Order: sequence, then C-alpha cells, then structure tokens
Amino acid sequence: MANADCIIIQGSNMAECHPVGFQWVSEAKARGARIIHVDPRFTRTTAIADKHVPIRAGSDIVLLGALINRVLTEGRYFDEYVRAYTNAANLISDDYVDTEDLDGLFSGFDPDTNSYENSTWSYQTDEHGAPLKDPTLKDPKSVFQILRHHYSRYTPEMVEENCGIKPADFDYLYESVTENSGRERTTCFAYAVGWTQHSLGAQFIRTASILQLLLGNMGRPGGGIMALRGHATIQGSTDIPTLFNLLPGYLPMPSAGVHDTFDDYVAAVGTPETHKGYWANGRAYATSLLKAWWGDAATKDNDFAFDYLPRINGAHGTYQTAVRMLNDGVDGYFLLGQNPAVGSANGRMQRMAMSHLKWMVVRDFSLIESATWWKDGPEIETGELKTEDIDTEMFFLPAANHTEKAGTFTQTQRLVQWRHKAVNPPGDAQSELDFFYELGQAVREKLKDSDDPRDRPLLDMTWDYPVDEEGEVDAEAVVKEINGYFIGGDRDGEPLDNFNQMTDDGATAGGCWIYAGVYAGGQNMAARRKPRDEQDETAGEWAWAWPANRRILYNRASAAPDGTPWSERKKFVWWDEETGKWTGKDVPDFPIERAPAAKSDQAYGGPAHLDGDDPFIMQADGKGWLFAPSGMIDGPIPTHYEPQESTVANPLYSQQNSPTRMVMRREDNLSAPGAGVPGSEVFPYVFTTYRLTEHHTAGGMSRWLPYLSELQPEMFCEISPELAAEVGLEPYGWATLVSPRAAIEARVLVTKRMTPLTIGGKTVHQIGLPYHWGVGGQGAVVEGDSANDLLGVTMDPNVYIQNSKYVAGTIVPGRRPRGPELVDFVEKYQREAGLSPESGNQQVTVSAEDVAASHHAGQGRSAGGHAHRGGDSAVGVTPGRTLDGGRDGVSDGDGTTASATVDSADDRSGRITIEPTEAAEPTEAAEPTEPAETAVSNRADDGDPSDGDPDHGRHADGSAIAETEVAEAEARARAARDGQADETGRENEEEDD
Amino acid sequence: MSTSEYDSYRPPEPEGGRRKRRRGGRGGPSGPDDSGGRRGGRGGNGRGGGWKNRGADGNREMPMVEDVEFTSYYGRPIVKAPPWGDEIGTYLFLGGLAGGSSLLGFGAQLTDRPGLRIASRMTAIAATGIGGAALVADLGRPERFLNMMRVVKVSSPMSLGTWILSGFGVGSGVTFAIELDRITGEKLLPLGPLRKVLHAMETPAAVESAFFATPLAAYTAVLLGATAVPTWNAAGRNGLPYVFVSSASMAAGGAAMALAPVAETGPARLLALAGTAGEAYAMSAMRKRMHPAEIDPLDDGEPGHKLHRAEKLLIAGAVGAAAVEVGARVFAKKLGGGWKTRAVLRGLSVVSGAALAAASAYTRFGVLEAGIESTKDPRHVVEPQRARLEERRARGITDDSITTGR
Amino acid sequence: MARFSFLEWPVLRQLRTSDKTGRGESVVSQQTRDTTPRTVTADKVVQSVCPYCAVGCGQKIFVKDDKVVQIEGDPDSPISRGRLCPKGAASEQLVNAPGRVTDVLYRAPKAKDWTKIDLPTAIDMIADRFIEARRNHWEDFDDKGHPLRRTMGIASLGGATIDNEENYFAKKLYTAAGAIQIENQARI
Amino acid sequence: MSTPTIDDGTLADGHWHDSAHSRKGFFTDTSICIGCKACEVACKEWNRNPQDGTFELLGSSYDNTGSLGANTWRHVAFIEQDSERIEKARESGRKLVNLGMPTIRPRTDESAAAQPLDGALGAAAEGRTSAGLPTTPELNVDLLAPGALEPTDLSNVDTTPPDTADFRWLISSDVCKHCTHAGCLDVCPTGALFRTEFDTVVVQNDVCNGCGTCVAGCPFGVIERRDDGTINTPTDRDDRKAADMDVPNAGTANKCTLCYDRLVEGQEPACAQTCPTQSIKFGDRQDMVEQAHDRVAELHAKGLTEARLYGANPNDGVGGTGSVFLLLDEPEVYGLPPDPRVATKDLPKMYANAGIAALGMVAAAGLAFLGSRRS
Repeated sequence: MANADCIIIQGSNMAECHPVGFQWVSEAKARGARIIHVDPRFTRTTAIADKHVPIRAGSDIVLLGALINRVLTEGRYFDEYVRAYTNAANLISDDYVDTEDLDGLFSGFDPDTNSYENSTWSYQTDEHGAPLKDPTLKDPKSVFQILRHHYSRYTPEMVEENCGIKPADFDYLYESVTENSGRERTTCFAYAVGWTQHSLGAQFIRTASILQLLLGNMGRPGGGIMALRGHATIQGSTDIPTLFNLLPGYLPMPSAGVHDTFDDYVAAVGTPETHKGYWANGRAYATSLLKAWWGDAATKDNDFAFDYLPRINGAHGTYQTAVRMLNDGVDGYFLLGQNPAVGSANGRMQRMAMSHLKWMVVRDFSLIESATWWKDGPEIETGELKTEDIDTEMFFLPAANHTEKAGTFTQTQRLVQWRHKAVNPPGDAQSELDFFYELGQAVREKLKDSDDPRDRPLLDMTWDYPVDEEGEVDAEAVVKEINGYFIGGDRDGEPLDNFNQMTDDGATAGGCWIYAGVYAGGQNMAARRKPRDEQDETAGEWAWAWPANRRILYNRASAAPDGTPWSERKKFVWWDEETGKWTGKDVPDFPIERAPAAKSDQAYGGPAHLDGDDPFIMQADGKGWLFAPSGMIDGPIPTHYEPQESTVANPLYSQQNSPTRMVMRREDNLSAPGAGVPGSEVFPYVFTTYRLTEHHTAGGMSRWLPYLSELQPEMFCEISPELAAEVGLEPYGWATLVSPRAAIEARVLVTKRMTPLTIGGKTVHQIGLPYHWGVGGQGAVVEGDSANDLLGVTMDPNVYIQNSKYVAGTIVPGRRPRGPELVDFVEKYQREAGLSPESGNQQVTVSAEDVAASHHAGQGRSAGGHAHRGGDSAVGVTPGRTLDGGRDGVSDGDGTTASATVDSADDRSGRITIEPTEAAEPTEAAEPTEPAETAVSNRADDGDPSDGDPDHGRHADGSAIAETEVAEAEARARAARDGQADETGRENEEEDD
Repeated sequence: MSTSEYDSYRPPEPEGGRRKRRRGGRGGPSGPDDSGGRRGGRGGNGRGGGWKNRGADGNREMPMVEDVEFTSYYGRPIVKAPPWGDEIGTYLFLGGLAGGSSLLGFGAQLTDRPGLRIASRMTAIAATGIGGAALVADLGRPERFLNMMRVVKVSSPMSLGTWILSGFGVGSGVTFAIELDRITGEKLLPLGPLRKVLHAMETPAAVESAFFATPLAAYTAVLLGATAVPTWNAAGRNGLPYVFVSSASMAAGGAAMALAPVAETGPARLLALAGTAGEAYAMSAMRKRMHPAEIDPLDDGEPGHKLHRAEKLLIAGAVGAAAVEVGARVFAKKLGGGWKTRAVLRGLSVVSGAALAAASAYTRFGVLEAGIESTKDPRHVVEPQRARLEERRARGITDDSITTGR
Repeated sequence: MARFSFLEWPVLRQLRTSDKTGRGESVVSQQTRDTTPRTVTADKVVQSVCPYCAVGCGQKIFVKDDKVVQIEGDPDSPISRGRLCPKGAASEQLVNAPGRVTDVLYRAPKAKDWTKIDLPTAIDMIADRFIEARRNHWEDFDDKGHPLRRTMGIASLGGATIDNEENYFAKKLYTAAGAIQIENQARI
Repeated sequence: MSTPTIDDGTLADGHWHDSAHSRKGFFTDTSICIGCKACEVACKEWNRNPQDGTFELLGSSYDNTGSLGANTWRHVAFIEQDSERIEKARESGRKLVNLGMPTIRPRTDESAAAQPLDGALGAAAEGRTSAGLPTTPELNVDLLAPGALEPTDLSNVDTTPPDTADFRWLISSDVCKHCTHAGCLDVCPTGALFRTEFDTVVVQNDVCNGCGTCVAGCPFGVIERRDDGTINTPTDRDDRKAADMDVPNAGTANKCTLCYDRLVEGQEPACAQTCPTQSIKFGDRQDMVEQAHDRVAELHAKGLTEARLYGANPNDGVGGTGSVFLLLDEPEVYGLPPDPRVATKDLPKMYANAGIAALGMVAAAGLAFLGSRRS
C-alpha cells in the first residue's frame, strides 16, 4: 500500500478504525501519493486526505460503475493487461440477458425462490469444454461488450443524480485513478465495513475489483484492494471457525440430504477427479480432522466417524437463531466476549430473544449489557420485560484477557501470532480454553455411563490435554493438534510439517489443514519473533502465515505477459531467462519454472496446465474475472440497487432493491416503506452507523476504561448545519432519532463534516451515528443509547451480513420519552407510516413480463445450472405477525413451515456452503493482492511443504504444483472466507469484543 | 436548548452550560473550582458549535467579550491562572502591612514613640505570622513548605521573597519578643541571663527587619509581574512595584493610625498619605501603559468592583487621615485637654486608618483577581501579543516571532 | 526531605557547581537521581499481540510481582513497528480495569440480582443444563428422513477476540455435542 | 568542561555543562496527525495520570479533554474550518514566508532581552563571560531549508494547491514546549522544576510543594497543579459517573516530563513511540528543527503556504522551544499564544523598579518621621 501512487479509500474510515495500519497510507502520501476519501462523512481519514468526495450511502456501485463506463468508453483501460489477464474476451452464453434488457433483473430469476438459476451466465465452450474467446473484444456476447452494455447508463450525470457527487469531483476521481494506473503507476482501493454492511456488500467489492482489473492494478505493487478488519482474530475465527456452516480449514459443515455419506461429502469438498490443486486432497483433510477429533473411534470402517458430525439444512446464523429463540426453540446461549444486546442489529429483538432462553452463559471481563439486560436493560425501563417475570438463568463467568493466557491470534493478512502468557488470571477468571476443557470434562463425566448413541461423539472425542501445575490446558498442545501429527508409523506422534503429508487412510490427524506447518518440527512457528530490523522487510521469520508461511499472493500480474516487468518503477516479479525461473523482490506466486510463453493444451488438469500468462492462479481459468459466471448469488456483474429503506427511487431500473436480498418479515423488524411509497416521508433521513477510534465495537473493551471513555464520553449524532436548521437542533443539545424499529437519544454534533446531498433534485440529509454505547451494563464508565437498536435486519444474500450503513429514520429535538411512553412513541411513528411486515420488503418490482422473460431464460439451460437444493428449514425466517399482533415480537409461525423466503435462504446457504470454490471465485478476482509491504516468505527456509516433495506424485512438477496448490488452497480458503463467512471481516461494526 | 417534554427525565443542565472540570482547585475568588472552570457563559467555550471566539450558529449564549479579530480555540484559556485563592490576597496585603509596619516601628524606636512602636511591631509580627500561615495554607503540599528554603533563585521572585520574608521574620520576631517581654513586665518569658542579650538585640533586629521591610512590600509586585498572566505581567512591567509599596505604606500607616495614639501617629499619617498619593499616581500611570485588553480585567467584574471600592476607600481614608493630621497639628497644643476632641480625632484616626488599610487590601485582592480573570478569556492574551508582534514588525523587527514561515 | 544532608543542601550545591542559578543539576533530588523506568524494573517482559483490531500490532507486556505494570508497542514487530492506537495504548487499563469482574455470578430465574457462586459449581450447573438442552431439542432426522444428528437447543456467539485454540475447542466440543448454531462477529 | 551542547546557538537555561546528552525534543507535524489520541492515552498510561474529563461532550468537535493540564500532558485539538478561514490561513502563512526570517542581523534590544537572566544576572553566574548583552547566537545556516537565505517571495509563485478544499479539519497534538527559557522553571522557588541533562524541563514531584507559581509562569498554559478531588468530584449530570482512579502526586505541579524516566534508559517518550503516523517525532532537538524546516519547505513547494513552524526560532520570546510544531494556521487558532515571552525576561527591569520603589518607601517613611518631628 505504501507503494501506491493513488489510494482510494471508500467505504472505510481507515484512519479511525485502523490507525496503525494507516501508517502505510501516511507513508504513501509522504512519497507523493494522492489520497482520496469517498465517504458520506468527512472523517479523520479525510482530514489528511487530498480530497473528500461525499457520497450518499449505498450508491457506491453507481459511482464505480460510472468510472468503469468511462474507462471503457474513453479507452483508458490497460489494454494489454486486460486482454492477457482477464476474461474480457470470453464469450458468454447466448441465453444470457442483462439487467439493461430486463429492467434490473438478470436472466434466470426464479420468482418463487427469489433467487437466480445461473446457468445462463456461463461461458460458451467448445466441444472440449474450453471457453470460446473473441480476441477482438467486439463480439456482443464477449464479456468486454457485455460490461460496456451493462454500465452504459452509469454516467457522470447519473452519479450526480444518485450519489450526489459533483461532476467536477467525479472528473477529479476519474483523472486520479486513470492517471495513476498503467505501466508506470498503480492505484489502490481500501474498504471495510462501509461496503460489507450493505445488502449489496459483496457486489460493492466486486465492482471495485472490475475497475482495478480494467486499470491493471491487480497483482501489482501498490495496487489491489485492501480489506480492513476490526477484530483481533476475525481471520482466525473463520479459519478455525465458530460459524455454523464451516469446519476448520474451510471444510463445509455437512448438509442434510446433500452430504449424507462421507463420499458425498468428500466429492463436494474436492477430489482429484473433480478438482485441481490442493482441494483435490479434500478427503485427506477431512479424514485428518475427524481423526483429530475422534481419534481411535474414527476408523476406515465407520468412515472416520463422519456420522458423528451434525448436519445443517439452512441458515443457522445469529439472526435466524435469534428468531428461533423468540420461538422458544433454543434453551441455552453462550456469549464469548460478545455483546449482541448492543452490538447486533435490531438490539431489541436480540434482548427479547434472550428473555426466551432457559439459561445463558456470558463470558466477559465486565458486566456488559448482554449480561444485565434482565436487570436494567431498555426493555425493563419500558416495561416490556419485568425482571421478576424473566425465567432466564444467567451465568456470568469472568474471562481471562490476552495477557493471562497463551494462544494465537490470526490477523488480517493471515499471520498467526502467538501470545505468551504474562500473568495468571485474577480471581475466578479463566480462559475460554480452560472453560471449554472443564465443561467438556464435566459433560463427559456425567454421560460416561450413557449408552445412548447420540452421546458417542462426546464420549469418543479426544479430550485429553496436558495441563500445567495450575491446572490450565497447555495451549501449545492444542496448536500441535491443529497443526496435525502422524499416527502410527515411524513418526508416530510427530507434528506434520505441511498439509501435503495428510493422508486419507487415518495415518494422520490434523485439526485445521491450512494451519499445518505452524508447529512443524515441534517448533511453535507462530511464536517466532525475530526483530524486523534483523531480517528483510518481508519479515518471514516473524510469526507464521498460513498457508505454509506464504505471505503474498499472485504477483505474476506485476509482469507483462512476456515476463518482463511492466515498468522499471513498478518492477516486482519477473521471468529470468537465464535461470528459467520467476524471480523478483518477492517470492513469485506462480509455478516457479513455468515460462511466460508456456501454453497448455488442456483446459483441465490442475496447476500443471496453467498457461504462462494466467496470473490469477486461483481462478478456474487463471484469469481475473470481469464477469463472474458463477459464485455470486445476486448477479454476474454488480448492479446498482437501492438499499433497503432507501428514500430514493432507483434511477436505473424499475427493480428498486436487490431482488435476492434476504429480508425478515417480522413485526419486530419493520422496514420503512421505501421511496415513493406513502409513509416513507415519515422517515426522510438516512442514518449511517460507524465506529470511532476511541472505542471498540459495542464498548465492552472500551466503555469500562476511563482513559478511552473520557475521549468520547457520550453518544452523539453528526448532522449538517443545514439539517440542524431545518429540524431546529441545538449544537451539543439533545436529539431523538427514530427508525421504524426504535427511538434513541443522542447529543447533537452539528458539523460541516456532514454534507447534505442533492439526489434527484431533492436534498438528502445523512446522519452519522457511532454505535459504541449501550444502556444498562454495570460498572461502565460511560453509557448511552445504542445506535444498533435503530437497525433492521436485511442481509446480503452472499454472506448474510446485515445492512448497517443505511437506515431510514427521522430526527426530532429533545430527549426521548422514558418508560412505556417510549413504546407508544415509536408505535406512533409506525402507525403514521402505516408499517406492516410487508413494508419495504417487496422482493421484485419489475414488470411481470420481465420476470417471466428472466425466468424463462434460465429454464432454457437449467441442465448446467445449480441443482436446486431446498431443504426443510428448522428455523429459517418466518413471517411475523401483522402489526396488531402484539409487541412481543414472537413469531408464532411454526419454524418448519418455511416460507418462500426461507426456501431461498436455505437454497443459498446450501450453495455457498457446498461449493465454496465457486462462491469464492468472483470475489477472488476482486481480492487484493496482498499489499506490497507485507511480508514474503522465504521458501528456502520456511519449510514449505511442497518443495520437491517426492511423495506427492500426482503432479508432474512438484515444485510448480506446490506453488499453485498453495495459491489455490488460499484461493479456496479466501473464497470460502470472502464468499461465505466473508466479508466477514468486515466484520462489523456491530458486535462486540 | 432542547425542547422535548421528556427532557425533564434527566437532570437539568446547570446554569451557564456544562463545564469542563478544571484542576485549578481553589482558583481565585469567584468560586471553588474556578480557575478556568466558570467559562461556561463565555462564548465559544461551553457549547459553541463553532470555533469562533463567539459562539457559532445555534449557540444561544452570548460572548462576554466583544467579537474580536482573531479566532481562538473554542474560547478556551491560553494561559492558566495559578491556583491562588484568598490566602494569597491576604498575604499580599499582610506582607505589605508587615513591611510598612516594621519601618514605622523602627522609626518609632528611633523617635521614641512607644505607642507607635509597640503597635507597629505587633502589627508587623501578626501580619507576618498570619501572612506566612496563609502562604503555607495555600500550598498544594503544605507539609513541604520548608522546601522553599532548598534553593536561592534570583530568577524566582517567590524564592527571593521567601528569603526576604524569613529575614524579615527573624528581626520582627526578635523585636516582638522584646516588646512582649516588656509588656509582660519582663516576667513572662523565663529568659534569665539571656534577657540582656535579647534586649541588646533590639536595634540590630529592628535594623535587620527594616532592611527587609521594603523588599517585602515590593517583591510581591515582581512575583505577580514575572508571570504569564496578562494583566499581572503587564502591570509588573509598568509600575506595579510602585503601586504595591504605596499600598503597603498606606496599609501600615492606616493600621498604625488605627492602633496607636493619635499623638504618636503623625509619621503613620504622613506615610499613609504618601502611600495614597503614590498609589493613585502609580496606578493611573501603570494603566496608561498597559494594553486595553490587559486593563479590562481591572475594570470589569468583581475585581473591578474591588478596585473601585479601593479607590473610594483610599480617597475617604486620605481625606480622613489629612483631617486627623490637620486636626492633630492645629489642636496639637490643646491636645492635652478636651477629651472630646481627642476622642473625635482618635475616632477619625481609627476609621480613616481602617479605611486606608481596607483600601490597600482591596487593591491587592483586586489586582490578584483581575489577573486571574485575565487568564480566562484568550482575548487578554492574544490581543496584546498580536499588537506587540505587529508593532515590532512595523518597526522592521521580523526575526523574533515564534511563528516562522520556514 | 526524609534524609536531609546539609552538604547536599541545594543552596550549597548551587555554590559548588556551575549551576549558580539553581535551575539545573544543583537542585536534583535523590529520587530523581534514582529514576528508573518500570520497563527496567519489571521482572519480565513477554511479547504479545494487541487484542483489539485485526491489524495485529505487537505488544510488550511488562510484569512485576505477577501484575501487568506496563503494555506498550513492540518495536520489533514488522506489522506495527512499535506503534499502537489509543485502544492498544490503553491495554494496561483493560487488564487492570477498575470495572473488571473476577467473580462468578449467577442469577436464578426471576431473581432480582446476582449471587456469587464458585467456579466448579457453575461449570457443573452449566454442564447439567448443556446436557438437558441438548436432549430437549435433539433432532435425529429431517422430515425427508435425512440424518441430522444435531441439537437446536444450544447456541453460541463469539470468537473473533478469543484465541484460535479456544475457537478450536469450542467448535470441537459443540460439534461433538451436535450443536450447530455457532456464530461469531464475522457475520453480525 | 565538555563541549556544551548547542543546537541553535542558544543554551537552555540551567544547561548541564557536563551532560553527555544532546538536547532532546519533539517535532509535532500536525499536517499528518489523524487525531487518534493514542498519544494522550499512551502518555496517561505511562505516567499513570488520572483520567481528566467529566465524561461529557465538551462542545469542541472530537476534543473532550479540553486542554493541557495536570493530567493531560498530550492534548489533541480539533478545529473545523471553512474555505474562508482556509484562505485566510494561507494568506497569513504567505505573509509570514515573505517576512523572510530569520535573517542575520545584530540583535535588537528586544531579541537580546530574550535571555534576561543569563544576560543580566545569570551570565556571570554560569561562568560565561559576557560584556553586557549576550552576543548574537550564531545562526546555523544548515538549519534552514536550501535556499532559505535567498530572498523569497511567494507572492509570485503559483501557490494554488492541487485541490482547493472548502473545508478542513485541523488536528494537532499539543504538549509542553520545554522552552529554552522556561518560565515555569525560572519562577519555581523550591528547585522542584529543573533542567535535565537532556535539556528538558521536569517537575520533581518529591520536592514540589504546590505553590503554584509555575502555573502562572508558563506562557503556554501547560503546567498545572494536580489538586485533590480532581478526579472524583461529582459531575454535572447524575447519569455521568466519575471513575475511581488513584491520584498520584496530588497537590504538586504536573506536566509533560518528555518521559524523563524513559530517556534515562535511552527509551523513546510514550507518545512518540505510539504515534501511528509519526506525526509526533522525537529525537535530538537539532534534528527535529531540521526536519521541521524541511517539512515546511516541502509543503510550501506544494503551494500549502498555510504551513508554518512554531517554536523553531531561537530569537523568539522563549528562546525557541524544545517541542517544535508545524501548524497550518495562526497559533491562537490552536490555543497557542501568538507571541509568548518568558515572563522572567522582564525580571531585571522589574527588580530595578522594585528596588527603586523600596527605596522610595524607605524615603517616604523617613520623610514621614522627619515631617512629624515633635517640636
């Protein structure tokens, strides 16, 4: 990033959320790079940027699409790069119909499930399955022409009308990115939750990646797209996931009816017959995991205890689970350093859900709001809940903090860093490791005489770990299990060196295959701490990066197709004719001896058959995807839809909102009616939530600290002077903010940093809301109303992340009502707007003919498409009551009678769960090359598993395979991460520590 | 401010807006946590939406100072007031009183005015004792008052003042002991043979005390002057020592007039009259040389009231003292007779003496508080500094600004 | 002032040294001379990682008498080069937070307040409820007869600030128990 | 005597003649500050300073600690400005550049007086021979940006920056200036304040008796007495609780020590170490001044004439500061005095006046007695 010539920070407040990461931006700026911040608010990031471009929240695709359009129209794309490294020349199916022709729908839409059947989005292929291409890029069915057509109406005028960006600012942005792209220069994009917390989140990122591919900025120093994440080990918690749809190492959780047998499962994970690269060894990874968990009980005869794994059959995410709680379908709830009462969207729904539990365990440092909601939460104050009526048993267990236990965090660039233990936890505080160990022991002890087969997985589980003199589990022993070890043979018990050593015959165990090597040779590689000034700038001996200590991805694109650097200035990795190898400032992320001119005669067959100019080695075809034939739920090319609750009519299509977004039609999750619908005028303003440098998410790790609390002591809202005048708000006085779901109060910070935008001739006011405060926690130094209470739950169909960045609402002067009057107050607004669970939740708004045309196009080619995988929904999303159904928010729908919405949700989850590669790919293209300053591994001494591994005989060229396989593994993993858990990181803002 | 009927659910805003709690502690006369704290009513400070010195749009509070041609940081103070409360005002007054009294006592000894001598010496030692105690009481760590004797620092008026006060205290103490011994008929103190030694010390001690007396009266002006507090600093540079010695003379003379027999207080009256003249002149001369923004605090608010009161008392006291002096001289020969006349003169002497002492006290408190007040609005700091910077630049001196273009 | 020594009286030192004005070396107290930072007097220093955001800044943790006395940036780290944001810089206060609770607390149904219980009791109670909840909502098959072998009675949320090893334990135990509603903030 | 450490030709008052260290200082470049406040927190954490606020918005943008004080030794200011103000700042900066200072010329009385005590009282005491007024300090020409001594007039230069902003958010981390001529140090009666071997100014909390003179002595409003009850006084609103924290060194004066206790072990001050963007730089004061000159020249070259230095001039009223700043507007906008002068600069004159006044009082007393001679 420090090597960039221009950095566009969009959808991220990097300086505030990642001050230390921002040092690289500062460095780039000091070297003369231009920094442009595109954001609804003028933030601390903007303060030292060269330019602020205010934008209406949720309109990013219009802006980026207009940049793409102009780049294409004016021919400012990096021609050689685009032709060689992207799928621009590929021809798409004749049945494909674009949104331009269906008023906002792509071909293949199924109105019954609100999802796409995506076979019409695929490549045209020859009889051997090789994709057809038009090198002239003239064919109307070529990706290049489809792209031009798709974005042809994304014009500067449209940008002005929909984003509120002045033409001069647009020109500045356009000139900046185009002038700073090409052979000599590179532009970098940075984003965070500003993009991911939208119902179109994944598509925002893809739009930027298309632009970056066209400009030739992917895979090059100072280029790419940088994701910024907000939690210490948000990466680790998806690698070794506490996520419903994943097992460690991005192995999917088996799905009922789809993975009923181990063979079914392995086929979906990856086999040599169906996959190339590392995923071909899926059986070995799965087997090793099962061996790690069930040891001797996992045998070849019982498919290594595959049947011990529970099955999923739908989305079991946190919001779906909350609904199930409301239906009394969940007894117990563990919170591990998480504060959903403040941190989750629609906080009231979360708290009400908790009141339906039989018991709840909160593990944290202090009595956060999620531990005390039954005592002094907002619903106690309003009388909606009464302490003496709440049956939920509460356990608060004090947690050990990061100094009181040893273990690893995985940071945003996949670096696994070990923390040494400094002191013992005070009092009864203990680590999660010890807690789960002891809980597991207690449960096993109580069940030890059980002959119930359902208890076998618990009793057969390997759960013997060495403990130290204080009775604490040795975390290194767990690292060793995660790393994997040999079973039997002459290396019995020794740690694996890499994941290529994993076998599918039960001779190895390994808890997370991508982490294999972190304990290679019995050394805790994550604990390596060679000072940075004692090694090169890639710092390969600082901790350990998965996979195989690989630190950088796909830099083949930093050289021209012929293998020479694009320019002296941006020289990074190049082909050395003399040695016949790739070389450069970084470890080449490409088969090391694969010559630039090499051509394969096979479209399949794994990495050994990559062409010499296929830099994006994780993609099926080695090319950057301008058009995603598969993997995206909501369309092959990013398309602008208005956010849920938008007050603005979509100027491009009749389809107002994303037709595939996931909505929850519930009386306790009402939406504003949407642009133009009567009642929408009740909620005329746009709320957008964000975080501040001084606080951490829901505040559990900051509001209890005087030093941080004093810096930002009170909940506030940021509004423009114009809006203050319009509504009559006093600077630093009080205001009440009302959304269709809740009302909160905040201090008013009137500032010119908020700019009213003119959208479609009307003024749109945006209101900024930090979300760090909550009401009720005990011992907090500061408290205040929670912005997340205002949010509704509407999710991105690709990754199930909710939309926090766009909420419709209104603002009035003064403090909010107290007690039961608050409920009446909110209901008054709801009535006034005529809200019902259907409001704003209409899935499709285009004409019936267009829907039919889209549906028909899809059915024509269903053979090649995804099988529809319905599944019954045990929880899912059920329709709520109508408005007069009482305020308890409990749906009385039977969880198993799924609605259409449920079906589609399940269907989606099934897909992305089962086929992470595909889910991943488009995003993959979008994925940044790792910023150039990140470390490089030195494969000579990093113990790279695949270097000349003679045992791995399935590939002709071990070394080259290694290269590619690692990359592909990463691709797969990232895919999984980005496509599913994803954006993930993007974590969010909401939650808590 | 906010208009919601639900505002009453939370405690009301305090008058004058919320304040930033300051660490000033007993900052000055206007309240227990005032050194900067009560800026609430001032523009731009408490709740100003903007950065202007005056409140920005929406700020309903009017600035207390006029709009001026500079922007401040939310109207916040630039310099800080010292954490000096009434104790310091008391000390300023008593220090001067002690010094002047010591001089009078020495003169009385030389001119054989026992009544004046005793009264002056008692006043001096009482003032020294109480003043010293006030000084200690005002320390953040009173138990460490002896640390004042760690060093001798010429750069620190406070350090020099401590040594002056100590030196003064020794002489005053000895003379006091002697007077006490005399009053008690040389019985109270079990001195034995030391009594002679003690009494032999009278003149040296009186000389020593008198030697430190005027520095004691004058140094406090330097103490205030050698600060960054705009009004004090400007005053210190422009004649505050003259104001303070005059004030000391006035106080000591006044006290002696009040405490000693009229017949013996002629010098006290003259000294007091000289003091009133000196103070009136020095004060007006000083003001003429100060920048308007530095003078304002002397005129406005509570300090202004005090100084105006001081002025009135000064005039009244001066008139009274003059009357007593005239009366004493006119009726000097008849003083032996006519108790009524004596009583009238005595009474007038006491009243005008008290008025003069009070005038001195008001002056000291007024100047002290005006300085503290002058720290609260950055205008008092910025305007004079800008003016002198511009003035130097106008004269072609451009190399001594703290702000440089390169 | 505790150990006043006449020869060390700064006034004499003023005369003795070149610091005649008493503004430099002559006024230094013994305590000042003995100044030693707690980074030096610490019993040990361990290398750690900041627990807040995902940048992964290196931290050095200084320990004295089994108490964390200082946390600062680790200059050795290639990621952060010794720098920390305000949250990272406040880590020591997080560790020694005034509002931190170190007792196990229990609230019975309908109770108005917490009661203190001991840790083994709490774990035993949770284990009982874990088993019960697991059985209450156990599902063997879906309505089409596909095996499920799971319980819907237990949910969990959290993980992005706890260690990989801890997440591994959590996932392993939950999965063995058949609990599937396991989420963390990656998706909130 | 070892070679005295001279950075810009001016010795700091109380300089240790045998110090093995060079003068240390900060260069705070506000043009790259992101306002994260890590410096405030790292400072408080290292120095164990009590938290400072009432947990209420102060009404000054994102600044909720208000100002430097006994507990807040690094303070980050936030100033929101519109285009009119930006233009003014640019104009005033341009004027400043066109003043073309500092130039080499004989010192004026004003600038000579910048060393009041060393000049009039202290020079001899410090063993320096100086006939009357001190000599003009030698200007280290290297300090200045290349070409600095050539006549510069930016009025003809195209100073239009690449983008004319219509709004900006100034953010600046303020700190104790560690003046060459330090008012607080001068007026301290106990020797609690002292010049360290690093030529910084530090309070010895075991010595200070809290007389408060230094508070008034500081022209920048930096030092302050930490009083009891600072931390736990009730706040204005009932729903804001004060946090319990220890109040170390209560009753004594407190301010930035430039992490004296870290410097003695060769460590960097906490604020500079933590600063994510290196807006706060720490090092030898001479290096800091040089960096500052380079940086301001760089910004000027980009047309950002509003950039200016604060404290880099040895001729100014405090003899130059140990903490040098790059500002983007007039100092008072940041709450800094535009022309600070060490108050003790006028001491000789004031002592002289006090002496005359004292003599006058003696004379008045004498005359009073003479005038009252009894016949």
